[in-house]
Amino acid sequence: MTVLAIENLNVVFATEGGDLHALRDVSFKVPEQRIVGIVGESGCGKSTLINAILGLLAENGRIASGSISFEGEDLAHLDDKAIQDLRGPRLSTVFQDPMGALNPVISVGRQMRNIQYRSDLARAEKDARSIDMLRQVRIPDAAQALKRYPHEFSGGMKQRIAIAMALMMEPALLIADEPTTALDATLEVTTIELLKDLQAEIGCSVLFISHHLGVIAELCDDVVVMYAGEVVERGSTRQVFGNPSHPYTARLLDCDPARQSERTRQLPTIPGELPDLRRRPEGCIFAARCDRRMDVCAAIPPDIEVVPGHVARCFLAESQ
Amino acid sequence: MTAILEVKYLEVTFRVGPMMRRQDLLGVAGVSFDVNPGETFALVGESGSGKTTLARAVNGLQPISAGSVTFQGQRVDTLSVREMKPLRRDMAMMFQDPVGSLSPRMKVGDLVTEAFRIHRVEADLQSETERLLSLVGLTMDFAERFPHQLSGGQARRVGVARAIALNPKLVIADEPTAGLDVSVQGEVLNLLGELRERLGLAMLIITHNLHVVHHVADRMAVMYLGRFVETGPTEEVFSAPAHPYTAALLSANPEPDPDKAQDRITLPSEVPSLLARPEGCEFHTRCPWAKDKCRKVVPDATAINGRRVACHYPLDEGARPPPKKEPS
Amino acid sequence: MYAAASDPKRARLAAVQRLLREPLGVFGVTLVVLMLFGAIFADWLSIYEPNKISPRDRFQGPSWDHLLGTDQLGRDLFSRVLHGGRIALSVALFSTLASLVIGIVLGLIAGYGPRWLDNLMLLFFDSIKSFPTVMLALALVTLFGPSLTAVVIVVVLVNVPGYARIIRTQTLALKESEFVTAALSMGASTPRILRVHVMPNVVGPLLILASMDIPVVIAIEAGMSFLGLGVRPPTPSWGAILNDGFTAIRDTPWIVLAGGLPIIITTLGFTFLGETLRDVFDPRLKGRG
Amino acid sequence: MLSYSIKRLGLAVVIVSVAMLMLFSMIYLIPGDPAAVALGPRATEAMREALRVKMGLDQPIWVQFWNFFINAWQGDLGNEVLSDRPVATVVLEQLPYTIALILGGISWSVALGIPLGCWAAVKRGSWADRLVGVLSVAVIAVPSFVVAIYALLVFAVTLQWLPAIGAGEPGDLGDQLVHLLLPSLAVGLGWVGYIARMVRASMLEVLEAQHIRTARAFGLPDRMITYRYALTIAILPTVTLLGVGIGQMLSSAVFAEIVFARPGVGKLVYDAILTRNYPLVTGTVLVTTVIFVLLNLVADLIVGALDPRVRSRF
Repeated sequence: MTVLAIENLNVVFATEGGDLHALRDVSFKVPEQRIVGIVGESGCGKSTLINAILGLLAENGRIASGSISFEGEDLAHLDDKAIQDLRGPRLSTVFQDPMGALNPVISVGRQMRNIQYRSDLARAEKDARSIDMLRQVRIPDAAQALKRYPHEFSGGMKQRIAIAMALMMEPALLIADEPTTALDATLEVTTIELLKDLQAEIGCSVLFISHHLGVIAELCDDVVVMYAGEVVERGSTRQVFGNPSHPYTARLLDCDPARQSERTRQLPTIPGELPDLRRRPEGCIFAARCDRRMDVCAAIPPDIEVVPGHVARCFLAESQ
Repeated sequence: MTAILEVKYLEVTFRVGPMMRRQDLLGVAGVSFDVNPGETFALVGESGSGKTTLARAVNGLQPISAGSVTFQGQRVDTLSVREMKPLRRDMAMMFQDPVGSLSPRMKVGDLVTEAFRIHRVEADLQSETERLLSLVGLTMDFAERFPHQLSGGQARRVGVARAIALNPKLVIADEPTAGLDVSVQGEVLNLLGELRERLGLAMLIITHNLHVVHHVADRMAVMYLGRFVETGPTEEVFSAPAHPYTAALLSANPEPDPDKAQDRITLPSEVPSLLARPEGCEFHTRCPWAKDKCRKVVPDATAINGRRVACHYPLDEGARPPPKKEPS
Repeated sequence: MYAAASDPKRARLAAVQRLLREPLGVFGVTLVVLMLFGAIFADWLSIYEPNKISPRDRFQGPSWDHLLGTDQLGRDLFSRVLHGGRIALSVALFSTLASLVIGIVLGLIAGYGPRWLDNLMLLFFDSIKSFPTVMLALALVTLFGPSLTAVVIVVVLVNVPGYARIIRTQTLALKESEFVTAALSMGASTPRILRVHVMPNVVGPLLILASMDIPVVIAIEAGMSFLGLGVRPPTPSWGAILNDGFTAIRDTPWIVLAGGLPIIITTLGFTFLGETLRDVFDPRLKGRG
Repeated sequence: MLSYSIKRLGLAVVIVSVAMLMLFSMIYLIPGDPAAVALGPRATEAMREALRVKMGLDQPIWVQFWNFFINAWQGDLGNEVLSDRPVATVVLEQLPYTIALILGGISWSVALGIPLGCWAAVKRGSWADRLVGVLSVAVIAVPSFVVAIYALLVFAVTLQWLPAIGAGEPGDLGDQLVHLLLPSLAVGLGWVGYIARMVRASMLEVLEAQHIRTARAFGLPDRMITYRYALTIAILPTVTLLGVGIGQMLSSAVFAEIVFARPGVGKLVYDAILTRNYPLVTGTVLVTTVIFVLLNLVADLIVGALDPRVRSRF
């Protein structure tokens, strides 16, 4: 069963300098009970993708074509009210910044109760559920925590509270947008382990966005590599990290200093800049920075299936 | 060889809290280290560890409450702003935010030559701009740009050019890779390494990113709550961390390889407040190996295999993985 | 991220073009230019001496001879309105400029100086602001007697605490910013930091806010003159004309119209212009003040 | 919260004290001999000397200030010149009229301004938003005394719907309310604009905030997000603004009271200036200043009560 299937999604923003083609022909699937990671550097379109799924694109943005099918419904063509009904109970989100994610003037308990506004439970029962969730994310003294305000918690705790809120309605899909980036390394690992445990317990799928390759490798079953608004490679984490078939993936993995176990004075880099998405190059999106560029790269490369489930958008990728 | 920078028992105190309940907070709690000419020394720690405060204290931007800072044989912590000024030609500092550390209404050309103007150095600024930009791999077109028109990597290069403008002996770099994508981090680190070789710079790098340290630093110190928990040659610290906190930090940086077994050391609870420092070993509240002695007795820094480690029970190879414990 | 390289001159030009594309901006510019034109060329445009008393012509309604009618002394209101514009605009410009200079200096001192001085200055700013504007004006007039100087002093006293506070807050923020710390670590002196790194970043937004205060200043001048505490008769001022008309409002309403309409036109013009300027140049300031 | 309130109250006391100091130095700087001014040209030197001693003018300046300061804090603002009645009594007699006027002005501008601002923010970019924007700016721009005069001209003189002058028959509440309509229109009109604009701007800022995005991502209904999540925060700057605003309305009230010939502190101080009744001038200015500072204090305390972040900072 597939929870989320995105097919040929194109998103365009109207800007002063012309149309900005933020996402081009993005396709991937999130199967049931799997954790899918999206990797990419700044400007790769991760945030736009999440906003498109949640129906929260900025006013000047629109889905030009393609479909986002979530549990059989196409989110790209659903009206606002219908998407709003899905958000929360079926589709939930944790955002990057733990400091700003919670309303500063409403107590944690009341915010958690508000999230359960669709349920008929009595107030005390809702609070009991909230306390239960806070215990699950290891907030000490959970009953007391309900009365407190967000600024009274540390950054790591706020992020765990946000996770508790997101998972409270037991959604089918949790979108986690760089949930650990703002945290210190030692906090990051505990948060990731927590997320993993909760996912197994609730049995939801997770779409995990991060620029941190190590975290993706550790947490995710599948991985989607994005560059400048395109999916350049996708497959199981083992396939993609073990046999990177798009030059960008390969170079990105090389760049991670964690991969160089030997000390080196000359670290690998990817020279060049992101293309201007208002004037998207005709052919392969990575061609300008690619050291294996060929003449054919002036055309858009096809999605080549290296092995079943492992796809790369590059002429060099070979089916095995 | 005499050290270019010598820091002894340095302490920095902050006064915090509202007027009635003012408290003293020890941001840096007595650290000592030195940096030799041409050497790269790294300070590693997570947020709140005091590493940035320490760097600012070394640079004279932060008054110190005890200890001493000696630069090129001269005590600098006792100097006035005016007396300190000539020394600043030899000690440059780079700040965390690549774009934010550049004055927003100045052009790149004026930014890279600002040191010449401040120190009234006679020079052909036009050709100096050209020299400095080419040193950091930027073309002259950039001289006319404003900071907000630069990418993170480009802004960082401008920051490097500013720092090396007057050929300093020591460069202090606070999180040189902060805010940069992985594919650009390498560029900046390579550039720093190259300049170091070419100009014989000594460097003090402050970072939370252990992998960065691994590739650029000769020696390193790990900070926790304003103290050094472990100091030593980078290679050795990486191959066999002796302090549990160092070990935890190392294991907290997963490698991008799903097949690698991760012997993860998970630290329970969070970093204690600097206003409520734990008794005994200050790391015991999070240490998976903590014993009774750790809760009561403050460990001294002891020399182990050319390193200094502040731990009662330093790890050797056999001590891992940590004892399983219920998460608290 | 996608910022195209563009030099500030072209950006400024583009901003002016955008200003002229905003209908309200154009409306504001037109009104302001109209009033400025009238004030500058008041001598040419007016047929009559603004202060010439002509008892035979008193209380005449608007006509081709007297476009806006005449007042109780038979003075031509159109001429008086034009000359009143001179007073209003020159008071507004001069006192705004004076408040800006004083405000910037005090703000920089408070923001960059020692803590105790900052606290002391803040206390004074707050105390001055704790007088309701008109009450402060009234108290000052008892001190200086009714005059234009009193008006200017009132405006400066009313504006300076606000301007100084804005400059102070921004200076404090900039003082902690990395680029100022970076300049400090390079050994830059305090004057250099203030001149090169702080001033250019704080003055721009303040100029826009000050341009939006011009209508307020015009209102203060007119209001004080209306109460007979501003310009001394027979000097023409919009507020004074309003006062003349107010005493005779039941029988000769055109006098208050002649006095009030230019106030409305000018304040509207400057406000629309200022609002549009702010939106075009500095959208972050939207909705402040 | 308690320590915050105490601290804020302390600040208010200090501000009032400094304001007193300023006011005192102002009186001291008035050119000429206050006794001579008060008694007029026909007084003898002996009479002036007697008054000088009575007013304490023969004492050193710091003693004079200290007496003024102590007396003022005890509510003794001296006696006014014409009838020799205590200034405090005279001012307190007039105060209710002004308070009624300001309450009238503030209540209708709040009642109209807050919903308009909310509406504009929610309908951001629509014609409704633009209309509210232009109208707010326009009503802010036009000075209140011009509004007062024109309102008088249109509704009282030309149309004769509403009474032109006075505060109404004492004891006749209906008549007093009718007399309040035009003046409160004049003092409140600009504030409709201020409040609408402030509410709109802070609503837009809050609606952009990350926690609002999170609330949307949890599927909370729009009404709950707008009114319970956004407005509760967006209202805070408006409360502060109102504290300042009511104080500034004291200024508009001066004009409204003169134009509509209403009793009140504005009219009182204006007449006092014309008759050079200085003790009355300084007394009134001081009373209004204290009111202004108190209102700001109340506004800050309300913000403190509504915002847990402010509470915990102290």
